[in-house]
Amino acid sequence: MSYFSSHFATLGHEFWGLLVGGIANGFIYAMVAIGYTMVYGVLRLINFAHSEVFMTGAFASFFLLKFLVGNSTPNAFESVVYLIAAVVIGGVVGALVALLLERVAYRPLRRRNAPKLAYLISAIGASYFLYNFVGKEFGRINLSIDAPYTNNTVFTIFGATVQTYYIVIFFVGVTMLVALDRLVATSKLGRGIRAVAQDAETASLMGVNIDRTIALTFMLGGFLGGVAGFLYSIPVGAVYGMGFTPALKAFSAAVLGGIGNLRGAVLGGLILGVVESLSVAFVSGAYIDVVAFGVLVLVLLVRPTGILGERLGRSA
Amino acid sequence: MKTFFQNPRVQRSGRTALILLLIIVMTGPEGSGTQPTAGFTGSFGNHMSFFGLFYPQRWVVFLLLTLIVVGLTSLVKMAHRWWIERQRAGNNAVARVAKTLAATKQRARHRSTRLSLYAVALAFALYFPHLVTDQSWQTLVVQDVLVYLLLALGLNVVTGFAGLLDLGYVAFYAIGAYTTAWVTGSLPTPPPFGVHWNTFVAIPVAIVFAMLCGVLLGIPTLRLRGDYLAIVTLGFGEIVYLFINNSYGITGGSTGTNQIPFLSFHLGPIKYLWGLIPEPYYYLTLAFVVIFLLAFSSLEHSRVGRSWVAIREDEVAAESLGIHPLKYKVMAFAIGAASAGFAGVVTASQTLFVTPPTFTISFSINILVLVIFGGMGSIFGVVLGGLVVQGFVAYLTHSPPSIYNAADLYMYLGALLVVMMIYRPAGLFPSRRRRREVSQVEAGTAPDTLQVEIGAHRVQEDV
Amino acid sequence: MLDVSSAVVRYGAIEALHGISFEVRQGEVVTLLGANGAGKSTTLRMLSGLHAPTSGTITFEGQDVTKVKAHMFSSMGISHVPEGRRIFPQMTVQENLEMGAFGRKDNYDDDMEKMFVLFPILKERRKQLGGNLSGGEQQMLAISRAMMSHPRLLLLDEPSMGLAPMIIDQIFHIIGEIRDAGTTVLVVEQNAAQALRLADRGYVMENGAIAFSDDAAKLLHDPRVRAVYLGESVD
Amino acid sequence: MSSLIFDVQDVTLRFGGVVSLNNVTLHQGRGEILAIIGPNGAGKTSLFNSLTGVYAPQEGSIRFTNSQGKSMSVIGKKPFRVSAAGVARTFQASRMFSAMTTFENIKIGAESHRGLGVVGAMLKGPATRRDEHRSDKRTRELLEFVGLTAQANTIAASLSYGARRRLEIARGLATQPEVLLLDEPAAGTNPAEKIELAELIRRVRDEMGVSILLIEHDMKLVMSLAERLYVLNFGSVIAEGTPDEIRSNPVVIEAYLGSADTGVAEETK
Amino acid sequence: MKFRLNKTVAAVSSSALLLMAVPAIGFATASSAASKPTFTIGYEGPLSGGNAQLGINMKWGVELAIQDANATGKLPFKLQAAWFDDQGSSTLSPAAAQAAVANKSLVAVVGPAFSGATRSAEPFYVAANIATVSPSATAAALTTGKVKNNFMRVVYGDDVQGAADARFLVVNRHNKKIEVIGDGSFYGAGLAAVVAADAKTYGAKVTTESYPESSSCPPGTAPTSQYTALATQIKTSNPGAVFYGGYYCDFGLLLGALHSAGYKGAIMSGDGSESTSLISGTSPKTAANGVFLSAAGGGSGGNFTGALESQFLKISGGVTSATALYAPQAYDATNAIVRALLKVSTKVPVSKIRASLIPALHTVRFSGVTGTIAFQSDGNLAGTGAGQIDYYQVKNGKIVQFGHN
Repeated sequence: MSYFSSHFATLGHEFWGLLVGGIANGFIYAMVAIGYTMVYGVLRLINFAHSEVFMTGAFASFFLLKFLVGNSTPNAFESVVYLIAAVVIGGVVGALVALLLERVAYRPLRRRNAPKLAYLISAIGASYFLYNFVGKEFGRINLSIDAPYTNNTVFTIFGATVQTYYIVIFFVGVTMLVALDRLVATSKLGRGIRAVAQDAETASLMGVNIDRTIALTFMLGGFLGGVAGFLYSIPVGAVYGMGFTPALKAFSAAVLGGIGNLRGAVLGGLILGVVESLSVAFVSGAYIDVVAFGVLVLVLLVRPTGILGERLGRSA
Repeated sequence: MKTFFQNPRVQRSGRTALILLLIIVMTGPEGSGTQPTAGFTGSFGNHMSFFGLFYPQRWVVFLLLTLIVVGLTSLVKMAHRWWIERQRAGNNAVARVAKTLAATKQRARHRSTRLSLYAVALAFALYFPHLVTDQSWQTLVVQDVLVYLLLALGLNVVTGFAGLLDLGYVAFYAIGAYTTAWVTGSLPTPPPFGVHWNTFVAIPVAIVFAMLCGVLLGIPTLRLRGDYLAIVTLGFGEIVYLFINNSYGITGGSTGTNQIPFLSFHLGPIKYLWGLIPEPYYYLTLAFVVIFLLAFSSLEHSRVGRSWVAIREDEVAAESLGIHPLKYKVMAFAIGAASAGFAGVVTASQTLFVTPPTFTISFSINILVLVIFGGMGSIFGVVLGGLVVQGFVAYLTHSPPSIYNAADLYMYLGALLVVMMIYRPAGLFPSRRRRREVSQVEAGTAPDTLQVEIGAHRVQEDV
Repeated sequence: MLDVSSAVVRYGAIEALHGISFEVRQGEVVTLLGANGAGKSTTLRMLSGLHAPTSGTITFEGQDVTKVKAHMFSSMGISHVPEGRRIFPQMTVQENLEMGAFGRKDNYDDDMEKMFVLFPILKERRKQLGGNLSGGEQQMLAISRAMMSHPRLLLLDEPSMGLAPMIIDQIFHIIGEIRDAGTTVLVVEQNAAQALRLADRGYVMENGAIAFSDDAAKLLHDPRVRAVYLGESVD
Repeated sequence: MSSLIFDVQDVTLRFGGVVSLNNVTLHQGRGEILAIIGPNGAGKTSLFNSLTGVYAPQEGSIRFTNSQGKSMSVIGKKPFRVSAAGVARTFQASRMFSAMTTFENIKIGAESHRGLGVVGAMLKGPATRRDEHRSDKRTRELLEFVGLTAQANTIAASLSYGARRRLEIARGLATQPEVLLLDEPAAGTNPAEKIELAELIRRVRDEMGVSILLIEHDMKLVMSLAERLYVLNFGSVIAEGTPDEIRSNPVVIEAYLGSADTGVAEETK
Repeated sequence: MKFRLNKTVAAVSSSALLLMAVPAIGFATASSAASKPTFTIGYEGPLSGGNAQLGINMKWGVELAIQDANATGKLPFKLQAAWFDDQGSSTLSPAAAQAAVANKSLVAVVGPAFSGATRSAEPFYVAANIATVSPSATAAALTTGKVKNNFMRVVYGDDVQGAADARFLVVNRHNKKIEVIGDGSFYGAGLAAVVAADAKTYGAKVTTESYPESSSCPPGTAPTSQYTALATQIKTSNPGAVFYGGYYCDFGLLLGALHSAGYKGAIMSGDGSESTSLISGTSPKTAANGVFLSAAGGGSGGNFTGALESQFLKISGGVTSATALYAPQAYDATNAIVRALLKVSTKVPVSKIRASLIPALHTVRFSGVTGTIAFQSDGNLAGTGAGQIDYYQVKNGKIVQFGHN
């Protein structure tokens, strides 16, 4: 009893701060969750190696920013330019790695109509290969990202300070998620993706090239995953094993929102981010990951279709 | 220009060149945080011994190796063609040899031949400690090979026999190890009845405990299939890991415990202490490996084993024949957990120490690699795969660090998994049945029962 | 127009079609009849690239299309209305129609309007999800979706399946209109009488082979057809 | 005993908004060969799935009564329980364990109702061996009965359609059922195989005393085999009777040949 | 035929692996044919993995000491080194210890380098009567209450360091509210506990938090996100100072998170974080600026000078001893073993030498590079309490000396 009441007492004080931090993390989870959900939509397959897409995105922007920023202190204009460049390079490299994954680890199996188990194992293998390979090449310790901006308090809300970092995450996240949502809902490519998700065979009868659509789906998910990797790495740096836990959480978020459902992924990501952040005040911070995995296990056991349900290929 | 790249020969050569480059980099030196490109530049520029003959740059070595291998394979191919032609021509000597070879192959299928093969293998295993003079190798064989073999045999029951992909398998291993620590009174939690039990007592307790956890975990989760089961078990494994890592008052937290006693034997006048000499551990573990091996192989060819196959191949049909799928799946979980639990006891009582980092997800993956490499569902394959992969890993891991970085292990294992799935999805030595299953699913003549299904059965209206 | 000669289709070790040959001529309606499992749907799936034949050839308008991939067929002029309608359930009616025109680069608004004229109910349901339509509406949507790519040959797989008699009449009426507008139709049907009355010619399949064929009018009165459907003995 | 083996009352089965079975009432007498016919999508397989516990209809009751007179409600029971009570089935697209041999397929059926016996299985004790012998014997008998002895060691996937159907029947019989549900047993078989199949089904009833419930599209087979038929259309029973009654029932003809098709029906009559 | 070339690749890669293994065989069977007996001094520490640099520094120190000892030519035996890589991990160290124990010419061990690894390796060294002299394992519990400990160290334990750190934060820097975070490791949690207890006695308000170290340094997975939430919480509760007991890998993550959350108070950590890798691993690098670090410098915290330094530069490939943290300590630890070896009879079987080395080491007293080296019965460096703790601060991306206690 006293345990909880004492935590409630501090919660009022910390609530807003934790909420802001939670939402920021939530956007990152959401962007990664999109990748899981899209690939799941078209292939009915959990892309286990998506965590490595996330990680390589971070590394790509690490190298770019090392080159661009170095030891300088960027001014406001430079900050924006660098930021956009880092987002683009993180996304592009993420998309390329996702494409590579599809070509090497999935397509040969798809050609052969291999059992699902083979896909999953291949994905696990690809994931382990990639992250250890990066670990070997770039060292196994955190590499400091040269932040493209100076982190200051921008404004204060209910006593909680909102840093530049959060603003960046918010803007990039919202832009990406809205753009993707529109792309999938309205463009021809999006229609192709949704058609493949709902009924691949019929989609091919309509003239949709399934191979290409699947590759593009991987790339779209990879783009967002790579960008998320960059955003995530700003305070933690880039390190080879950085993808595993956040990606597993993002997967939980995707399941929570209803896997296959784009908006569900966003909702799930935000909920998970906030719940996790607030759990620091309630439970010991050491158990924060247990909270995330607990949510995953519970959702799968109780309501495997998630909050919004499995609405595959649904745009809205 | 485009047609040049579309030429399959060009594409194939290009692909090969890329893979070769990758291998050169993979086996090259490490990069570091301060010099992230050192790995790449060193991979090509560094020098490397070519069979001790000369010392060229690394890429030269690989190029030479490629040429040698290509040359050798074409030689072998030519010989093979010659062999077949001679055989067809009825050349006596060649035909006789061919016949003998075929007969040997046939005989290998024969029961008595197989048994004598096993006997030879067992004899070798029993003699092994006398072959290696360096005792640390015995330790390594127990810790890095036999324990892994035990785990692989157990996971084979779950994944190979029952077709359930369990990524949290390491949790049962952790439960076994921590139970040992608990029973012997080495944890902050007081041991059962306040007695510091002999480590041998931990064996049954750990096995039973692990099985119990297998049942408890299995009942709710085994309703899920395929990827979802994999992810939930992975989540479970992480939760167990985080629990033992954080519960200072119960498990000792991230520092674990180093108070576990050596195995010892005090029965009246007979006293024996398994001490620093690893040989007794080797024999004890070997004995258990053999016991599990025999038990699991008779299980495979029993009613239970057949029921697993039935569920794995077509759960709906199996259920319609009166097989209770959940019961059999949970049982597979429990049996797999038992062998992991025992492996936990071995590890804990030989290293005298348990700590959470041993029990990460990577460990589960490592075991999975053994099962898949050898051939899921085939005990022979799993044992052979385990010996080959783990033997090589143990050898490399404990070679001087300048030669091989233990941290690269998962890079190789990961690549191995992908390559296996592309070329030999049923493993190197699969059971015939498993090989058939894979090829049937691929041909579309059998349903893929691991197809992801969310929640209850998808509605399938009659058409 | 379409010429199939000794096409064999296998599913793994099983041979589903044992070398069938038939042809469809410009402007006609041809129907494939047969019991369940006779290989009718497999034939259609082969014709739209969903299941490549292991041997034999398929020629469409003089072009060999045996090895052409499924997604190329719609732009070549063959549209397939699959068995069970296979509407995209999470797309609106309009989006479903747009999917039908996926391969087209020109403006297809006129065609959509034409479909709405042909099936006024679809216009009403324009913004509804495909999955929420009734079976008959879905069938209409499936047909108009296939028509959106301007096919010269339309493959119809069991258009009457699970539909009420009144709706079936309507569907068959529209298939007639489609033929009249110049599209050749190959229809697989369980509802033999209805199909035969519309068709010019018919093929009867049994066990993965074509058992016999004739003009539709003659088949309609062929006792062998009746035997297939009502189990009457053929004496 | 002239008791009913299946008694289905007012069963309605829905999937979301789709009504798959609508107020279906039917019954089967012990020892009867009963057939269910109807156009594609009429709900025949849904009915089978409801009878075997795969689906749980929302309304109505399904009772199964065994030869000892013990009656149980099927709705809400899991398929393996229904099977244990004495109901065996085959599937529309035959679902053998395709990587197993014919012998193994049947043996699984023969031993599925025994207990787990894990420890026994690991130790290979005498009781386990006895069990194995019993199952082997029963399997051999059934192989003989359906005429697959020669193919005992053939992989199920490489059997012909006809042989697969017989294998499925034998596998179902191995569970010692009182009623056998056959879902389109003749699909994909050739005329000669059809005749053998009809013969086999009759023998199952006559020699083993197992009641037969049959879904079939091949009317010739149905009409020659079934003693009574139900006709399903749009999830409802639209007719019931002997083969002759059904053949001349205008409602059935309409369902099969279309509303405007009375002409054909008349002409050929 | 289709996969022929890729089969080639498989063959090439396996032969490449074999090639890599060939020198290993050569290494394992190498033996010297000197007339004098050859003894092995083992070194156990991280030679690969994320903490490899620290371990390699120490390896250089050991190499230098053995080279020196052999070069005098006065020894009645020849010395060689054997390296046992534990990656700094407590999981791998039992195997490393067992391998060391199994080495038939090994008389004593320098190391283990890390406290956690020491803890899990000690049962084996104890069972085999092997003396271990660590250049860097500072956890207080390794020595507490021990008598005639086979484990000894040439640095001061964490009780000394922790007390000094608490005094620094509370007394010198006037912080009244301190959050102490331990990483849950044997070393980090121990240090954090000492700091928390001592800070309270100096009158500060202390909150403690235990955050398990993420495994981003050693191979494995990195649950790194947790620091974001912790940092947010710290930012809102806003203590005057944060003390982190743990290693640089995780400390860097915490620093990045604190920076992103906008925390502005003082931050300090102990010797586990005192590494240049801390700066290269903190994102952005500027987030590390202003951070205080402490390290036990031994007596005078000396580095190699003169001829010794030039020899060292040869071994280290140009890295100076001032940068190569713990290399001087490793040099001293090795020398302590060499001096003890000279005190005992080496004409007996190695197992006897091993046993006699432990009491001999307890009597060793000499002036080493880092100060006077002598051990108390519990294994601590003699003269606890008088030890010097150096303070450092990160300024413009460099660790600079700030003062000492």
